[in-house]
Amino acid sequence: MSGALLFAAVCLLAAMCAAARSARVSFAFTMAGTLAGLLAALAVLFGPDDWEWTSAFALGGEPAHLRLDGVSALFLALVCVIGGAGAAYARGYWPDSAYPASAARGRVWWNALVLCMGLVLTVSNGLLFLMAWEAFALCGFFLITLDNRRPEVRKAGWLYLAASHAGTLALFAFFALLAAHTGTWDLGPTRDVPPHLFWLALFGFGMKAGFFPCHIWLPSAHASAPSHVSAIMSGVAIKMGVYGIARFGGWLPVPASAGYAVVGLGAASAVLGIAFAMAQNDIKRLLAYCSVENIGVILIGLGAALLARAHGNAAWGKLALAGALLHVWNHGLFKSLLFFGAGSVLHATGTREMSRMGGLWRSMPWTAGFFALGAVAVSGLPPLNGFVGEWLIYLGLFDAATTRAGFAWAALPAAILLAMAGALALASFLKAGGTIFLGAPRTKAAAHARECAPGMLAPMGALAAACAVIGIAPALVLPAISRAAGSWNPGWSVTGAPFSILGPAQFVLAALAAAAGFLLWKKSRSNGLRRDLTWDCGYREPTPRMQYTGGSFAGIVAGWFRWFFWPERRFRRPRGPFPSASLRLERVPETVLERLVEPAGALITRLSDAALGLQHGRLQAYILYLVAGLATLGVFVFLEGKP
Amino acid sequence: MISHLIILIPLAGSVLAALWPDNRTRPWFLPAVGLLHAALCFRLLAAPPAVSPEAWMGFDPLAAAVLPVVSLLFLVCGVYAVPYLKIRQERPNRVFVAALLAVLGLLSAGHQARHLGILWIATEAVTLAAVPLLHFNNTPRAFEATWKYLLVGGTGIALSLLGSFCLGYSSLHGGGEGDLTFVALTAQGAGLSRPWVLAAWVLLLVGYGTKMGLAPMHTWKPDAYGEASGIVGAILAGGVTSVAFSAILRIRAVVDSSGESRVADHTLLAIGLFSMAAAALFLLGTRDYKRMLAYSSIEHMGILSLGAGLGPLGVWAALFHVWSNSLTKGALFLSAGNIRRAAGSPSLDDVRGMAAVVPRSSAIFVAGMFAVTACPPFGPFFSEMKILGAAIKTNHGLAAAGFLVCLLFAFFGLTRVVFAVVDGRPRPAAKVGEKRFRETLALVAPPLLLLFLSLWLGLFTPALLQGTWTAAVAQLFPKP
Amino acid sequence: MMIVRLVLWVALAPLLPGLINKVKAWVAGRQGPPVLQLYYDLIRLWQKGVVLSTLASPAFVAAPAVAWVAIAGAAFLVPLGPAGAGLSFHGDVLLMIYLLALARFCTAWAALETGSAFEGMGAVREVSYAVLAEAAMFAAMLSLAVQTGSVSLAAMLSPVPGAGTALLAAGLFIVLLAENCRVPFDDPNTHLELTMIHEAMALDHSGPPLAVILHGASMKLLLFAVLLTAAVLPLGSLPPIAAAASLAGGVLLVTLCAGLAESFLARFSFRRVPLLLTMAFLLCLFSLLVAWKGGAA
Amino acid sequence: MITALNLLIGLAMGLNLLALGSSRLPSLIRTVSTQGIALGLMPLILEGSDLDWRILLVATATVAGKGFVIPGLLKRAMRAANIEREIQPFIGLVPSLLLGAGGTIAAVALAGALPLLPEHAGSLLVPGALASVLTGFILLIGRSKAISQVCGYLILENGIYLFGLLLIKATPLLVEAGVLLDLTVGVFVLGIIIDRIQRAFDSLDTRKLTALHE
Repeated sequence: MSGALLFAAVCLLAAMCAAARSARVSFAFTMAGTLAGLLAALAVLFGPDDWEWTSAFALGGEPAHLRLDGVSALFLALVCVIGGAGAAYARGYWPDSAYPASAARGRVWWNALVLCMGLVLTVSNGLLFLMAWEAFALCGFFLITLDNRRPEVRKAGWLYLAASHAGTLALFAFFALLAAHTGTWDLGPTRDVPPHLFWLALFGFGMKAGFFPCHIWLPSAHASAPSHVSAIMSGVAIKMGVYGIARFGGWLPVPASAGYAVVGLGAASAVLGIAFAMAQNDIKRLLAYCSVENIGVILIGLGAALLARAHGNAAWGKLALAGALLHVWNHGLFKSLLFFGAGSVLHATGTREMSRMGGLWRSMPWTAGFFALGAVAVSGLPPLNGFVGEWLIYLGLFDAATTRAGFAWAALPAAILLAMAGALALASFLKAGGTIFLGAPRTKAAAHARECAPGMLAPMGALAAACAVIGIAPALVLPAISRAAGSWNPGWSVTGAPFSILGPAQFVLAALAAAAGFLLWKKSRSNGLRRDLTWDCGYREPTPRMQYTGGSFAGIVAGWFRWFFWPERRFRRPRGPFPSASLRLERVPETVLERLVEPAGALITRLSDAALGLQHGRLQAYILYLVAGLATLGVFVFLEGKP
Repeated sequence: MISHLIILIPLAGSVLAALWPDNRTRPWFLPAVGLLHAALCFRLLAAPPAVSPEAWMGFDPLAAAVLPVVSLLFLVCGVYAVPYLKIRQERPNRVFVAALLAVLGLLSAGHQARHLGILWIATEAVTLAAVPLLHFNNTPRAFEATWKYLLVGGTGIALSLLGSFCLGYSSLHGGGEGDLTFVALTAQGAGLSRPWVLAAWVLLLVGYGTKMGLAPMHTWKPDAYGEASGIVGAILAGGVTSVAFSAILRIRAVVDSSGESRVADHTLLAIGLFSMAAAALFLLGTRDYKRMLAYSSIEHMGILSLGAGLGPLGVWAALFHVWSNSLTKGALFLSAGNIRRAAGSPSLDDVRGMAAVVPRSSAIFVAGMFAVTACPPFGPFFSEMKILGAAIKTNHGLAAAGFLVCLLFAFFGLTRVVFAVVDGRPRPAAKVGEKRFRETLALVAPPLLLLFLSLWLGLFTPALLQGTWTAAVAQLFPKP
Repeated sequence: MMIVRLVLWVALAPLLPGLINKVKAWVAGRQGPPVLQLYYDLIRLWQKGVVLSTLASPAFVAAPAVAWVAIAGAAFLVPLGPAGAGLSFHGDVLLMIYLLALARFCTAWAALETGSAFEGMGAVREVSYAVLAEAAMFAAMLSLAVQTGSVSLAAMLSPVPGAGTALLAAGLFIVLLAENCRVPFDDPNTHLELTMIHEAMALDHSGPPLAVILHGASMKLLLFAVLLTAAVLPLGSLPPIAAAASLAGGVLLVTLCAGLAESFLARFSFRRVPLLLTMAFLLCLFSLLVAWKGGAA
Repeated sequence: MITALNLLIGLAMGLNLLALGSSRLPSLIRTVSTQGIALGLMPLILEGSDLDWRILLVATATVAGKGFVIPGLLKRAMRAANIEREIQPFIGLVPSLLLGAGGTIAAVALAGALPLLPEHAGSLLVPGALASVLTGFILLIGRSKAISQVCGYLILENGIYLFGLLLIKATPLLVEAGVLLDLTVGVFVLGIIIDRIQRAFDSLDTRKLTALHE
């Protein structure tokens, strides 16, 4: 075990060193490292006991104490899978030939990121945790700004950095308080700390997890990063925040209201996140907002678990928890798959605007297929993995409702909002899939797109397979999940019951669906297939511009959420007998950022300008400041000095 | 004996350098004397000499806790100075080298001063000796900076003399025999006349605070650091300020003994937080990456004074922070100097994309920036966590919150400036600069070394240093 | 047994649209098409050839089949009174709802294949209104679950008479109309593509795929009718024969109501559709609250 | 003895006001030098009974430095920089005078709050010192010409020296250290001259010294 993890770390370091010299060698090391890490994680998940190691030497005055228990192993497995898949994808997507300046840098930071996330998950000492955490955040920053010649990338990167640091400083306070109360930096289950510390952790880790309204940095960062980076940031990096919340929600006493708060945040993120996603025209922004939704889904489960544990370990809590943990995996898998797909599309068409795509299934069938599968999964539809996780969470909520316990009321709105979020997700991804891959190409670029290299398809295929397997055979992963749940709250390991029927049912369903599709196709063929223009109510010359656009697709839902979006609209009606060109533009801003945070920032900027005005260079005034300072201090001391 | 040597050797070196005929070989005095000085300093650190309580000068624990880092910083800067002065052949460096060495000697004196008067004299002398350093570039801007440094600093120093008088008179009024060693003053303790002590505290805090660069007495700092060369900036930020800080610590101990510790702590907290807030505001707006360093230094002076106001724990952390801050700031100043040389301008308006022009210096600059904003695993992270811990343990929750908020905004400001300098497409002007300036190993190694020292200091804080800081705290907070 | 159940579903489903049309004709005083009309249509379509849009991918044909399987699967999970469900387990209700969602996804996807603006409209309306319908559905299921303390359809569908059940019935009936695109949400036999939801999505389909879609739709209608009946009538407590009879009666009654609604109501403008759905949601929500309070008391 | 001392201090305070009121550089410099000489005499009077060499040294050094050397340097700088003799004040002469007067009163009041040793009771040393310090600040803040600022600094320093007289017996070293301040002033003046030689900027008007700002 220790050997495997050591080997993984060494391999990743080697990959960093080799990155500049040989892409192939570096990749080989990355693969070996992530594989070893994955095996170690699985060994813990499917084995009985945790792994623990304490160093003889001290770093920063603290012995390096590493621990790999169910919860951290669960996340570590995800890190390794996506770390490997992303590295493979990057070979085709961000090659030295196309990006001589940044490809090698990208490999270095990629391996560093994977390594640091592994450390975040294993380190079990406050001070060292902060180190790993900050290093991980910085790796993320340097990956996002790989292409730092583009101003919007720099802007997005800085926003990410700023938000992340705000969270980190909250964590400084959190860990310092923790250490002050427990008297040691060593982390572990403890009861003798004030529960309200949890709020600090929730904010600090929430800035990374990106639940609503801490998500302000997320859309731009994930949209302007290279797609393989978006994949790991969106699929894995934000999960580190979830890990933090889960970890310390499990280890430390939490206030009574924590469960409600987390469920509430989760529900808000789920609905608002996916509503924003629906309104996007940039495919990667859409996926980023969808991550906000999925974090919300996970938090709903987690919050329910906190609620249940706070009220005598109600049995339904463990179902919700298991669902949340399983969804961590699922979201990691299909979100990375979707970002890879989006990357391939971007690679082929050179744009992220869905309104400039269309009909891509013809030129890139494989990408289209994988994307469609990802869309089904992310919409939480059977028979794929997305459904399994959400099903467990629903089950927890419904069981909570059936108990009719007073505190379980939160389950009712949560379940309903979760359902609405699910329906909205279905709509958003129908929009994405339909606008990108179906219909007729809307631009020349889309018409002349080419399928991406097999090197990029392979990782997509692997992730798609994983989604399918978890979907039709959830029983395979159940032991791992229940192991994690058990180490989150002893005695919460889930028995095999829930999936005993659902699993086979999903399998049969998948089989039947495939069979039926095939048969119908055969039948239609035998009846005779004739190709003709789309029946567009009599139009003989339908042009691509007549197609339904993503914007109009989102119209109805965007209308419902206008109260929150505050969309910017420009609307010029055609007027008069010979109307001039009319137009109707609608842009949904990142409301929290542009309507709330940026004005506040402008206020502070004005303040700082005023301050700089004082540094005007006139010596006389400088001496006046000195005298003023003297006088103020004098008065201060006089007042303080009064006995 | 050695404790006097570390004062005399640099002064002698300064005289010799002033007499030395050759402009090309003269710079070698800096690393040579620096090495000797550092060796002696660490020898003293390893084997602290016994200091008789009534001695006016001596390598007491407080000196041991701060002086070595100044010496170390000077050594590295000296090594850097040789190639730097080589590319600055156009300027005669006689006065520069001599003054730099004199500053070292006088700093050593100031750190070892155990007498109110000696302390003041040393600080005053340092102030005067630093003048030619600021004036080295010999441009109108440099002159202006020097003029402001002199007048503001001079006023501050004058006030600290007045404060010293007040403290002396408070001892007289309390029946003292006019023995102004800190030991005696502390011993007199409650005997000191209260009004005079308070007056003295205000005046001395403002006076030495001016040298330290606490807001609102900081005004000379941006100009001086902005115009001075990297070495001078590093020495001023890492060395001179530390003398003023240890002076404030010594005086605080006296005020403490007179039973006014509450007043002293609260004033230190207030002025510390005010400095941090002011610095953060300036950092958010400044468009000059050398002045940015000055503001960041103001912020860290605020952190030091905050720590000094938090009792023994805080003072221990503050001493730690003196070390980590000096080393990290040194790295920043030197790398910024390289960038300044290559870019030909200190202003964001015409500098960007330096990563493409001077990759190594830019990398060090970025890393140093992260280090100085308390990003782990560099030294400042650990020292500032200690300060945070001290604030929490002493129930200064509000101070801790303010501390963190200021850190956050300072981070915003610094990252904004630094990445504007480093990222993006370089201007054609910078390409010209590239031809004029080549970042040789000799110019890159010293800042890198400082950065690694800061890293090492954070990760593996030597027990020896920790012991020294503990001893210094014990000296400043004598158990009754 | 399972086979019988499936055959029952598949065979009986197309009856309902015929009945509804009969009712409408009867109200209008016309003779109307025969009750078995849909059977004839399905058989005819099954033998016809297929015209495929030049833009469409094979998924255009495959999706309806998947949708049909999903609906059939959902129906399989619905208990038929004493006969119970084909497959019943803890949480099957969720699977049922999500299978219907899968069916929706597939039909909409197939609609978008053609790139036709009208089918786009249909798809958008379908998925957008489903957001509210889904919420109502979940509220209804939650209230059943709270009432009976179970999360398995077989046990959930044993209602207790009361205000809650009435509210629930009203809500579910509106959901039924919406989900199956009946008046006042949609008009199955208009030919104004602009005004349609479900039909618009099927515009380009022909031959066997269209047959599958139509049959799936009818099966969905039957499913909802059964669900509504079982949610209102305490079938579990009746002897088998009576239960079967009352189930059939209930389904017929629901069909009748749907038919009457179509005869006496006009299609709503799309602006008012969300209001109606919200009303349905509120009805279900109230029944949920009643159930919750009832339990607390 | 105290009376004689107070006479001198009073003179110094009067000179403060004169300095505030003077509208031309030469007169300002003259005022400052006179004040310097007056200060130089004080230790002799204060320790009139037993003069030891140190006191004499301090007195002579002060008279020489404050009274003659620095004013001489200032005059030279003024000539070297042939600036017009007018003072352009930021704070007008009358306001400065009023401020000065107010400051003097405040100083007397403030001094009342600070307890004195019996032997210093009744001497005007503390109020005089504070008044001079305030005057110095007013000049530093309120005058635009570099030379007049130097004069302001000198008066500030004189105030500190006055205060030092309280301690001259007990801790002569500290007081003698004050001489270093004169050195600072010397450096100022040198700075001016050097810069004049370099023609860095003309007319020694610090309002021109504002290139460095945000």
